[in-house]
Amino acid sequence: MTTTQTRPTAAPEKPSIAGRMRGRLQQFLAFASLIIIFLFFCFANDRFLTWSNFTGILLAATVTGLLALGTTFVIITGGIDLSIGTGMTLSAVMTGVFLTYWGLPLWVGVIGGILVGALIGAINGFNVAILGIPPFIATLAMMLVAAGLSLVISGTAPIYFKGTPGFGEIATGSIIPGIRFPNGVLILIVMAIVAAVLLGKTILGRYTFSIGSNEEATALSGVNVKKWKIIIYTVAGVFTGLAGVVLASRLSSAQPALGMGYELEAIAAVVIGGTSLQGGKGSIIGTVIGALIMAVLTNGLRIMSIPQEWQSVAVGCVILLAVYLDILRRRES
Amino acid sequence: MTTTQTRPTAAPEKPSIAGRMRGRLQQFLAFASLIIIFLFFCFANDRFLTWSNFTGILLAATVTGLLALGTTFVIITGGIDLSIGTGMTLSAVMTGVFLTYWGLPLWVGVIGGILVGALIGAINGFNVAILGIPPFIATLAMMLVAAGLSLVISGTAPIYFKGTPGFGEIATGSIIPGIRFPNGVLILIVMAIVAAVLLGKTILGRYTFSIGSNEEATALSGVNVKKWKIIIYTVAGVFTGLAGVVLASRLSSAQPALGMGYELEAIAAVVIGGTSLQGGKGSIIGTVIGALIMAVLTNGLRIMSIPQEWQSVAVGCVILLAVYLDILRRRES
Amino acid sequence: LTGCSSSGSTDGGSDDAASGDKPYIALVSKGFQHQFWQAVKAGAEQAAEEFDVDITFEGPDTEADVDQQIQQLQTALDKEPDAIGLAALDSQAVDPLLQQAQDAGIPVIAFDSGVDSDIPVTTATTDNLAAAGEAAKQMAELIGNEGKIAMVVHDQTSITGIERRDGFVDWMDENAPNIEIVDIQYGGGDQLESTDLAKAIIAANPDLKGIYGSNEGSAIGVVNAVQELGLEGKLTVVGFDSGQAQIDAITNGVMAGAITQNPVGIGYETVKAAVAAINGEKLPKVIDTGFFWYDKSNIDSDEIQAVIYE
Amino acid sequence: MTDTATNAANAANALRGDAGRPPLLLVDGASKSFPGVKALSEVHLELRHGEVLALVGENGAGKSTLMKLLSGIYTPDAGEFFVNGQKLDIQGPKHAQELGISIIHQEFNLMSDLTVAQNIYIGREPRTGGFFLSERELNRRTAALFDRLGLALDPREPVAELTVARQQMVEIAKALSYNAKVLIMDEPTAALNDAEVATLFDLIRRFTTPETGVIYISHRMDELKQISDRITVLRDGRYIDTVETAPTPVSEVIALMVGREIVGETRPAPVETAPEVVLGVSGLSTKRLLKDVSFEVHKGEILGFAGLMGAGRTEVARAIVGADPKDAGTITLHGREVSIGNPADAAKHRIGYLSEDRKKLGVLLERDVQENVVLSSLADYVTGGFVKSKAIEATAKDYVSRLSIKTPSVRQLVRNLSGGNQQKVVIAKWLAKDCEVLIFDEPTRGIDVGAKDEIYALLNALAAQGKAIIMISSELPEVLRMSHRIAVMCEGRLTAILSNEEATQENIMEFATQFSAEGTVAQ
Ligand SMILES: Nc1ncnc2c1ncn2[C@@H]1O[C@H](COP(=O)(O)OP(=O)(O)OP(=O)(O)O)[C@@H](O)[C@H]1O
Ligand SMILES: Nc1ncnc2c1ncn2[C@@H]1O[C@H](COP(=O)(O)OP(=O)(O)OP(=O)(O)O)[C@@H](O)[C@H]1O
Ligand SMILES: O[C@@H]1[C@@H](O)[C@H](O)OC[C@H]1O
Ligand SMILES: [Mg+2]
Ligand SMILES: [Mg+2]
Repeated sequence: MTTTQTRPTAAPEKPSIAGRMRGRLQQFLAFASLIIIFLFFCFANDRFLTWSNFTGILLAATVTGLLALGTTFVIITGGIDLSIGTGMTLSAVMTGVFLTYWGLPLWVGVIGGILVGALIGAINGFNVAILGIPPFIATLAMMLVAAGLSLVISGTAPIYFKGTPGFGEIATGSIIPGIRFPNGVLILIVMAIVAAVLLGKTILGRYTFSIGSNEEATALSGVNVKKWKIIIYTVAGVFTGLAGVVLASRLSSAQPALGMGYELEAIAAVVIGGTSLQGGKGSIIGTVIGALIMAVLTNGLRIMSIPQEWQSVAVGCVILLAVYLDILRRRES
Repeated sequence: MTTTQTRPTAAPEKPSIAGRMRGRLQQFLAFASLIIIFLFFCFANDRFLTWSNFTGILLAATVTGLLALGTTFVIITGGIDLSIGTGMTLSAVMTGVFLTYWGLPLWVGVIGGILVGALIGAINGFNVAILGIPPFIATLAMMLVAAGLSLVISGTAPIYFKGTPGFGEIATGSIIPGIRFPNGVLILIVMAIVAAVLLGKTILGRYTFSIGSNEEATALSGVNVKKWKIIIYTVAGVFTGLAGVVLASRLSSAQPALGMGYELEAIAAVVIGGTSLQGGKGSIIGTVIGALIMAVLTNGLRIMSIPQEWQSVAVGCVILLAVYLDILRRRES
Repeated sequence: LTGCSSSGSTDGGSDDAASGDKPYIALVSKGFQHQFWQAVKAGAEQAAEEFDVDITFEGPDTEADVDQQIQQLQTALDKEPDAIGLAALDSQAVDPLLQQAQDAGIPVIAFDSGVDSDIPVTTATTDNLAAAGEAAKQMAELIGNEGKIAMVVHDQTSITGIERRDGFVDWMDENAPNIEIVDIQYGGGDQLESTDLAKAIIAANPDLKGIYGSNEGSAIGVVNAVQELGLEGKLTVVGFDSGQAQIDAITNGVMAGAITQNPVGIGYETVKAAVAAINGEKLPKVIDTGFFWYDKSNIDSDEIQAVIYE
Repeated sequence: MTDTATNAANAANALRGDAGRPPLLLVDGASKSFPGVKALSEVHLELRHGEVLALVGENGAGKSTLMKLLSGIYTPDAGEFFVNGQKLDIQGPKHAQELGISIIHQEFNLMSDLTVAQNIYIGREPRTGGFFLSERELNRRTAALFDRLGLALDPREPVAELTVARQQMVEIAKALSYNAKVLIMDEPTAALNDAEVATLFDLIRRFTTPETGVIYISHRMDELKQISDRITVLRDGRYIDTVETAPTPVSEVIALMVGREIVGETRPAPVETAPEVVLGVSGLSTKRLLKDVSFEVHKGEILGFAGLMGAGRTEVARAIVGADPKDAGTITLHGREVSIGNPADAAKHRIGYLSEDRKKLGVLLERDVQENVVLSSLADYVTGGFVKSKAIEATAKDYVSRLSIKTPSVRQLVRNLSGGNQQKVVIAKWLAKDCEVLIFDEPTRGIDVGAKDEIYALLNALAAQGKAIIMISSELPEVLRMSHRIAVMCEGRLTAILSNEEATQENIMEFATQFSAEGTVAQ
């Protein structure tokens, strides 16, 4: 646009490819941790690598994985969401109410359940963005409220999805003809792609990173930070709601007492995947890898019949090691 | 000190007193939340304000309170410690091992238990400061490891302190003659004073704030940030160890499966008390008030026989409200 | 909201209790969120209605929360009840508080599992060791007294978890030399975790013949695993407790059968005994509320229908 | 004097130094690379005893990097350092301090939650019993230090509540408190106005004894004459030359820096501005400071804002865009009242505000150049929620070349850019958005002379397009050069609006000090 001579120092073309390669490599190496663990179990136990166990691992990663996907957005903004565990439960319970008590059609009930999750997220977003309550507190409070409401609404009893036969298929059925590949895993894959696109290619993703990187500067740049925060927490809530539906489908029931503790597991998956709790940095592929690392680890240790008390010691140590290797690698580059 | 005229905006003498007054007032108002809740229950139920219930509330606040005190330091540095819950359990179990299996004298065993806590903290500090692992991951891993080790060491069974008769007195005995004032509460009070002095009057406290405020700048100023971080996590560990001893004393046993979840409650107390998870800001008095708010709330709802499923809803809402009022108040000033 | 819905009476609450127009019995259980405890509570409320007393019923969030239970017991004592019902998570940990109750002249009724102390005037309980032994016996018969089996247990530290594991294992050791228990894992009674756990066990042991789930959540987890893997009928599943899902699994054949306790009976007997204690009546040391094996053949019988809950 | 012969002679003399005494500090062949960037290659630098050596160069020339080598933050790829002929092996920041090298960084390094005194003596706090703090002694020492330096700051005030300029004074006081042999100042005056600069120079003169020396980095050419003895020039990470300040004309220094001639400063041809009022501010007041501020900005006009530190210029800007709450007052656009509750509202009305605090309120340090450039205008690059990354990259590249932003790629993290180049990124962010009213708060902070001219040209072009521009600046020559009219503030009040013809440095200062004497500096 300007005709003036520019100084030679600015050579913008070159590193874009190199930069991308490096990004790929980094992900590949995070992936490497997963592969190492996976291979370890393959050699340690010959029962580990079967189709059925493989899909079992993926299905086991589904609920935490879905929660982790949504919460990745929140964590990138520099926030945290402790309400995803019991929020998921409340979504499951409400799905039960819609389908079983109210007798709504399957898809209406499912969408209703997801919307309950979205509503929980929106309230979190409101409390954080508008009232200015720190995310930890706002979502901790929501965690307690959702846990209580799940019990109240369900009458402290599971709600069974007997009247809606197709419901169980959502998680464990298989729409791919020929092979036994659980739908739940498909849902996880599709949602991971959706999340990756949202985060990487849309304005929502851009602002997620901007807010996490420097909220004040983003606001002064004319971005309506409050509005976007509410949207981001709501998006996380959609994932929570979906996790609730998948959970309920897997258990053919809404279990009102479940859920506490799932949030830590999901957050751990996110952070193992390289997303920083300080905000501004993170990726969906990392989160997926983080969730898989957790699922493979748990499954492998169980397959090997490691005594329960040693399992948690082992998981703790492997998490430490995986993250430390990741740090070493980044220092190198 | 300067003899020259200065502009009114930069009067060096004035704000020190005004500033202090404001600080006092802020604490008073945070305190006000607690008082309001307390008064509410006094009027709502005449069983609430009895000496036995009053000391019961204080005793209930002791374990979480001790954990919260220690973790206040870590949070002010901008870190977090998820290992305090199960770390406390491991300290309790080791106290049991020292006193019951090894038959060490009471005080040796107690100090041993506290040192186990300190060791856990030191390892956390090492992982965070030297290996550079994010505090969330480092202490999450430690949480799992400590949970597992507690089960392994105890053989998944409680260890009873039958052979050490004085041990129960540590928490529930009363050394103040005349009144039934549990020693555990005395310990909490003494440790709160110790923590307040450490944080407010010592070099450790100064670096705690400084690191949380701007870690890079602190390091550039020549402070050995790594060393101090290890020390700070170790101090937090001492409180964890002490909490373990007090808990074991209260239960006359080391319960190896306990502990998970206590960390959230303690962190919540810290944050309700006004300490920021971003680091750099916080106070011990705030943490004590936060822990008391939680304890009063739980107790009051129980005394009123509010159905249990509604209790968590109520606690969630009150936390939200208390923090929001605090925010409003700060906005005013 | 300020009313007390846990109370069996219409205008319950401790204020009324304190004012003394009705006896007040505080029940502190081991939990409240699970179906089993809700059934105990239902039985207690039924008795409260019948004997015209006020009750409250509460319990910790999980069976690991010994500290929470102590606080609940402490608060219950501060409400100065006329009697206390207690399902102790750890007998020794509650001992000082039981002492306090005794000093205050408040009778204590133990329920669900015994309290290792002289203070409770009676205990309304299931013999978990024997119940688990019965489950083992049924399992052995069902798989023809030989082969590999595994166990999904709800807890490795709580008394019920330990007793339902050990009762099962001990019976097998003594009576079924050709049955091998290849794995025992713990799923916290969480249905989802127990499902994934059971799937891993099955994956690791393709020649497995049966799995035992030690409580409702564990048993349902095993059932889910079998269904997700399409192994219905190929694996013998033995459960514990009841609830809709287990009843369905038994009716449609995925589960061979299960042990049930009599939770409603436990709750009812506890309150009844408390009333008797308040009135100074003499009580037997133990009120055995019994346990039952139920399967497709007897599930519709009156005897079983009376003790299972949906 | 600028030929390579002199170069070689300088280098040869270096180790020996004047009068046979080795120089206070000698840097020999220092090199440093970052991924994709050769920041320094074989740089020489010689600081003599008792002198102030100015270090100049364009943005990204390598000045800060060199200083970070000296202060132990980076380790050099190659090169040696000598103090008084003694070879140094600098281990880290603390070690550098112990070796007598003290630095004021270009970016603030303060702990905002601590007080002024706590910041200054961090790591060296007076203690009792080795472990307990003596807060009283700390404040006493700080007060004594301020007394000695002639600064009027409250030792007990939290740093978070200070304006940028006051924070800078704290940094300066901190560096001076070390009693170092070598004092490095990386653009210490970028946030200061003339009065503060004068105080700083006074401090520097008092600091330089025959045993000490100062390395002084600045983009303000006029300062070099006032304070420095010699000037070392870097260009593109290479040593170019060192000249005696007194005999060397400024234009020659600039030519050494940029490798070409730069036209000197001229007062603007006071362009005819259209009479049409774009932005109207009336009766603007805030709780903290502003009292009844009213003014108008016309189409195509640059309205300069002058005033002393803390006069309230930033606060006016923040109140207009809704970053701070207003107590009273109305904002009109083309005569119509608009309600602006936050900067997003302002942006909707096409009012943009470039903040004076680049690090805290300007850039996203951990994001790349292109994301920063389009942050304000992102909505223009979106269809159906999806961002058009090709278009974004093209825009970013365009601004990188138009503003000569020195970066290996538009994907470089802004953290890795030099201070001046970060500032250019922030400017690009607002140029990329099509605003009608632009408020630039200290836009040329830390920007080199050559690039300043380019930015001035851009501002003039924007004005020519009909935009209404407010330019807040603490550099009076810049205000005089750029503004059609100049608003002067003092203590939260607007004391004058002068036309360019009637404005002089003198009458601006008069209106700027209408109510009181100077701020941070006690006379
Ligand atoms: N966050 C704050 N808290 C308290 N006082 C503040 C705060 N920000 C600014 N001030 C005070 O408000 C006054 C006006 O500051 P402002 O930044 O508007 O001045 P300015 O004219 O832009 O000067 P400069 O930017 O050069 O300091 C100053 O006295 C300053 O001390
Ligand atoms: N950490 C880093 N990583 C990558 N590149 C860097 C890093 N630090 C500096 N650079 C690059 O090194 C070069 C020199 O930067 P430096 O900060 O020394 O410039 P400067 O002369 O101080 O400029 P300014 O006047 O703008 O402050 C620049 O091109 C900059 O982008
Ligand atoms: O006995 C109880 C059991 O039946 C239930 O399922 O889980 C908790 C146990 O204490
Ligand atoms: Mg620089
Ligand atoms: Mg300003």
